[in-house]
Amino acid sequence: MLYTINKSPLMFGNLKSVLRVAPTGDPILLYEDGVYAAVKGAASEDLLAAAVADHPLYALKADLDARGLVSLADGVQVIDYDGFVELVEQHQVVPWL
Amino acid sequence: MLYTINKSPLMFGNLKSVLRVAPTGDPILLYEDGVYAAVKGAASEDLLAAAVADHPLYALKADLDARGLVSLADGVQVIDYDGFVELVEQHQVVPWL
Amino acid sequence: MGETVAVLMRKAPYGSVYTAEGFRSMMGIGVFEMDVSVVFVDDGVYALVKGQDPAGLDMKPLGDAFPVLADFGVTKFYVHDDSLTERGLTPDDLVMDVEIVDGAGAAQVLESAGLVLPF
Amino acid sequence: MGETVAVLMRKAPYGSVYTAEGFRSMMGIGVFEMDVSVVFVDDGVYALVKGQDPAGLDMKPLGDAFPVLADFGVTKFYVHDDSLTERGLTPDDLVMDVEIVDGAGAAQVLESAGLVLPF
Amino acid sequence: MKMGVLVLEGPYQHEAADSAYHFVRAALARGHEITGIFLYTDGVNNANGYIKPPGERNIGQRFSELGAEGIPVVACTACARFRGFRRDMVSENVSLSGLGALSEYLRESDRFVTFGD
Amino acid sequence: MKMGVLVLEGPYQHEAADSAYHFVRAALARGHEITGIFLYTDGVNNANGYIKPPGERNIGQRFSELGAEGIPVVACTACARFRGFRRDMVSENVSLSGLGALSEYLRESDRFVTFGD
Repeated sequence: MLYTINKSPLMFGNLKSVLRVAPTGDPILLYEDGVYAAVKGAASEDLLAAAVADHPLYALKADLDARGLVSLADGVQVIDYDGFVELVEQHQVVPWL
Repeated sequence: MLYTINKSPLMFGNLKSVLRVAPTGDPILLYEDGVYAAVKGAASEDLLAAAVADHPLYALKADLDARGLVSLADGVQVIDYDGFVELVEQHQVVPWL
Repeated sequence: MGETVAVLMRKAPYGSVYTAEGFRSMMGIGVFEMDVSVVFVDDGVYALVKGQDPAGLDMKPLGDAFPVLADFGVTKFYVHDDSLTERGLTPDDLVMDVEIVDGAGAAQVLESAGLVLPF
Repeated sequence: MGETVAVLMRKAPYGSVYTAEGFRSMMGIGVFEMDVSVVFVDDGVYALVKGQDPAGLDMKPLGDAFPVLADFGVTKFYVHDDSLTERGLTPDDLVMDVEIVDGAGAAQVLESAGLVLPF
Repeated sequence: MKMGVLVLEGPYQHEAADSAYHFVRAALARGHEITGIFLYTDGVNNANGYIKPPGERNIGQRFSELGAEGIPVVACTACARFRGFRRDMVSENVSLSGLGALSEYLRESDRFVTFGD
Repeated sequence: MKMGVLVLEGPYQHEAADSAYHFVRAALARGHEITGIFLYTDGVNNANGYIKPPGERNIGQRFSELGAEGIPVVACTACARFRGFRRDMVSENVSLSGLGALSEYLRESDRFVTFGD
């Protein structure tokens, strides 16, 4: 299934928590404030690396651009809304709000 | 000043973050979902103990009762809305929303 | 396609309307004879804590209402073990009998249902 | 009594309206000639990151607007050092010059102002 | 594919309504059918026909336009009563209904996506 | 003392409006003067006179009652336009105004408390 995260990683436990449930191999999408987890050099980078080790990890371009985030951690795949829909074609969705 | 926390401690970083700013001796009030930090035996208890070590710590009775929280960690002082107002008489307020 | 649905409860009650409306959606969907599973993870487990008394907030208690869902055909309740434990709670602290699952078990319930409604 | 006020910015922009309305409140209060200090802590520091382009969301950029506040008499900006550092940011990443303060410094600004508006 | 959408937050306060709209537009562009958009809790406020944001995107109008294109856009009746949102405020091509509509969209959908906070 | 209050969330979705109401009632009971209650962002929805929650506390009516007791209760005009909240929906003893009202309450208050999310 596709797990989606819309909260920032340093003030919300959502990304940390989803890793306890999402099975290895299931994709994770960062969107809205969730995209802050995709940046390089933040204190959340270890968490992101743990996510990338076990899951295909995507971040939504429109939300990255809005927030001025250009320097992304290794393993993050940037997709647009068309890509979001494509992931939903391939997977059922678990919004981890 | 009176720092007020309305978010739960295991899913939100608010309590952890306020401890980096609130000066020693300034009181902290837990209300709304913030009162979950006041319970005994939760994984947030160390954080609560750190708060209690440096700050008078209060939890709002109406919010504790609503959530069925009866077993509270040491050092938590339970107050009602009258007590909330009394704290505001004594201190300016920093809502750490 | 979707005759089965999982309601995923991850938020604490009273602080926001999510718990109450998650509950109401289960009644609403259950009454239309869909096969509903309910999974409590993270702060969502607080919804089931015994002894909730929001009279001081002029609100209605939520916890005690959950067992009533059986009347609407909603009978499958799963609680995530670590979420419970890290909150200092045990199954005895909850208003009803539930099945305790680990992370993989919770994921399995969501996957079996297919469609997921998060609250 | 309150001729001075501190606006406390703790939330990330775009995900909620808080940043935008915190900004608007500063203009509104500044124009009424109150003495406004602005403190950025936690995700609030993201409000000042350079290069924000929300065109894809059909929204207006927020970051570049902050320097305009000087025209409304709002000129005192403080950024919490640890909040910046743990986000992998340096002062060079921000849209304007600000004063970097530690936790105690941030608390001092809030205390000096007395009244605090949180966004 | 058939996709249903649930929106749990109102306009402007959170990004949820925007995200839902962009997702629906992208899904339509890829040829999918939207079985329905259910506006629940504060989400009902996206159905308000009087939204007039000076110089900004009109989120209310966006959902009305999706309705005009034949997509069922339905706001929860009970939630509307709690929020003082009356039937005469509902924007064109949007309607009020109960949780039966949500059940119907779930039943008809291959995928279901919720946007909230 | 003179105390001002700011509300940043609407009715029912979050506890903020409830907390603000209980705080104001307790402050009045202790003999304080409320300089004003400013309803900002989604907080404006608390000023809706058509709120009709079946069998539940009426949050809209509560703010209207505080207004009837002489406390200035003001909802932000611009926020209202963004939310389709029209002047004819405003409950009795509540009014719409700009950020000048917020500035005034700040200026007049010894204490200021914000409720939001």
